[in-house]
Amino acid sequence: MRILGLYNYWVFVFLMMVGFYILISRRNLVKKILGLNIFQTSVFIFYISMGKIIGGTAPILVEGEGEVVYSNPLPSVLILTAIVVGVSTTAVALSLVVRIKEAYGTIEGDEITAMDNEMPPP
Amino acid sequence: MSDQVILRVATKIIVPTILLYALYVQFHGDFGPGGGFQAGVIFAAGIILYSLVFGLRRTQKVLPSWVARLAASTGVLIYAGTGVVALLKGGKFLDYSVLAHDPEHGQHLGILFVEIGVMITVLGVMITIFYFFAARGREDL
Amino acid sequence: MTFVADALSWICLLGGGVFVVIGAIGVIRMPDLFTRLHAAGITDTMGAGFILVGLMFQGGMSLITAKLILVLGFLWFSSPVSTYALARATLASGQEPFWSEDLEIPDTARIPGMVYPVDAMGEADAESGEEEE
Amino acid sequence: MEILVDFALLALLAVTAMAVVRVTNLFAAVMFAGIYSFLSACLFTVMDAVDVAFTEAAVGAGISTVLMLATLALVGSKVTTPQFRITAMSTKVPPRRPIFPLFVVLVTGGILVYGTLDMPPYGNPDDPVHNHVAPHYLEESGHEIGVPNVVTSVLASYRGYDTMGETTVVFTAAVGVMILLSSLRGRDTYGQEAWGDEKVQDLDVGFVDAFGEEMDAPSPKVGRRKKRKRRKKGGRG
Amino acid sequence: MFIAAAVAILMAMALAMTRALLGPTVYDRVLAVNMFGTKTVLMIAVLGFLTGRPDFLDLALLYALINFIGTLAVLKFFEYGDLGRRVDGGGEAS
Repeated sequence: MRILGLYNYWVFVFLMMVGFYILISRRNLVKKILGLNIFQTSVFIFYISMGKIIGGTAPILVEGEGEVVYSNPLPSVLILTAIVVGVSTTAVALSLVVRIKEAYGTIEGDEITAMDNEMPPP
Repeated sequence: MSDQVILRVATKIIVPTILLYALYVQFHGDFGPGGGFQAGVIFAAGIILYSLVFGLRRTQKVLPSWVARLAASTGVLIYAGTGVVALLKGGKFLDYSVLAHDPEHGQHLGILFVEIGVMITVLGVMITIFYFFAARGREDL
Repeated sequence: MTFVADALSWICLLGGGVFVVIGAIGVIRMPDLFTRLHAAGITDTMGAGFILVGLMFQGGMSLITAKLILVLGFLWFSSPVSTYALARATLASGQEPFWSEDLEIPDTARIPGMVYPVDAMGEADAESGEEEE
Repeated sequence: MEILVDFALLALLAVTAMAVVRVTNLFAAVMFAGIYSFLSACLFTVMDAVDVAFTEAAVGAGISTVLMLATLALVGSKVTTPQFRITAMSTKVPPRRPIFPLFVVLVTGGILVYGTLDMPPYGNPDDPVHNHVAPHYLEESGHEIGVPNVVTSVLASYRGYDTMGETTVVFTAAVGVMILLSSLRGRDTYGQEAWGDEKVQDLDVGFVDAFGEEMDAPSPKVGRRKKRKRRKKGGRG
Repeated sequence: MFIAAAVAILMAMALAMTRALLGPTVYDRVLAVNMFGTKTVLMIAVLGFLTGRPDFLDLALLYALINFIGTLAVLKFFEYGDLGRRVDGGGEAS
């Protein structure tokens, strides 16, 4: 039971590391942004799984019933805003990618570095 | 002239439903899941669907780019303005209890205004972002 | 009364589950995209229909059932449209349906302004894919 | 019962994440990101965070995919992986081995897993998280705020200042996108080259600063177009 | 009863994911994602009953309305290579 109780956190670590791996090993900038999104969602899952109580229900009050256990509303509040903020910051990152493509003609990180090192274009 | 009749008719039916549903989510957010953030995103999604099928130019006749930009800033203004009104009425910044005679009514009123502000900002921001991405690289806009 | 509702709901949910799985197996096993679309259709109609009707029996006469009916209505409205759009885009991209050599497309079934890969020898690309000026 | 669904969804989520790593076509990666969003919305529903699931559903299905596709339409969807790139440039850049990132990731992941061993098990009501401020919100908001949805009351009232900050961040993001994408230069040159064209000929053309002014000397054609664009814009707004 | 339906939907999700992984053409992947969306609607509806709070069907309703957008954007991206244009055969008439 102890092992099963930590399963959520382990999957969170796995997802986070997958996102991290994409971020540091892939050179395509859009792919990096996708990796960043996976990383971000793994953090969301971590927060939400901390707030869950087994046997609890969603934190929307029910009238007229006796003792109802509610899950923690606080992680929901934090993550709710974080998702919308996340998509808008992703949009900023994507617009940076668009500008980089227009300026350099490529979105591969190493080619951009090579151009910055003043190598002759092919 | 145009052969995508099915898509256009389907869009004409489903876009008003999405917009109406966004308003439902906005005003039902006190009693069920929902609220300003979700409603804004859903509203923007409806507009985006319209512009996917009917093109940016026709969408910008309905909702010009400057309206979206204005909405993005107006929402923040409404949010902060609610706080300032609470301040002027003798409470603390964003303390809604002083907005009405009854603290609970004041809270209701404050949450209503704040959520409306959030919705307007989010929909303005999302539509603006979509307009800028879709119009990039096009001559005829 | 609750027993009858429960029994009906069991039947509907199990039937819906079976249809959903059958559709998914079809999507894996079918040979090309058009037949896969056909297989995916069964999850949208029969699978979703049975499962949502089964849930309606549990919901009773309430707002829940009304919402379920709305969900079903929108699902049945939008999924054929997206299936149509997908099939059309695939056809425009030049993918031929399975065994299309043996078929002839009648004039009534043709979309005007569209070049069909079956009878077009050289130009497989539809006109709509080109840049407008 | 719910915990089984939770486990299955998490397993599917892990498979999707691996698929995003493996896939070489950017478009397919975006499709998997869509599936990832669907799965995480289901997972949030299982974990009782309905509002979060709602937001994830709206954002993931309505906005995120469309934005990604709009970007791909502008930058092209082919990934040139190092082993397939036979340009003059790639011979000079030695291909980086994926061993080192893998090593870094494994070490960091190992440390994080070691850290989770001290975490309280999933779903335990005695966790420290549930015993500080959350009980207050759950018990008091019914008569302090009078709104059944505790998430809304915490979001808008108890932590209204925080939410105002978040709204401002969203607004600032829109301002950032406007500054980055409203320059007219890119729009002009872009119309002439087909997407997917790999030519790097406009490298020496200057950057455009935040307000659309050319910092380097623009080519006369670009300047003329810009003027026309401005006039058009003035007439419309 | 609900868990049986949930398990069936999960199996179908896994199969749709397999199709997305295999998918020889992009259109197969789009089909898989579209199907995944339908499965998500059903899954959320069943989960509402499974967790005992079936008034959260708003979420399923939202997905039923919005799934359309993703598929349409993808198809427009492939047919026209551009998201700002009007969907029809000819040029921009309006």
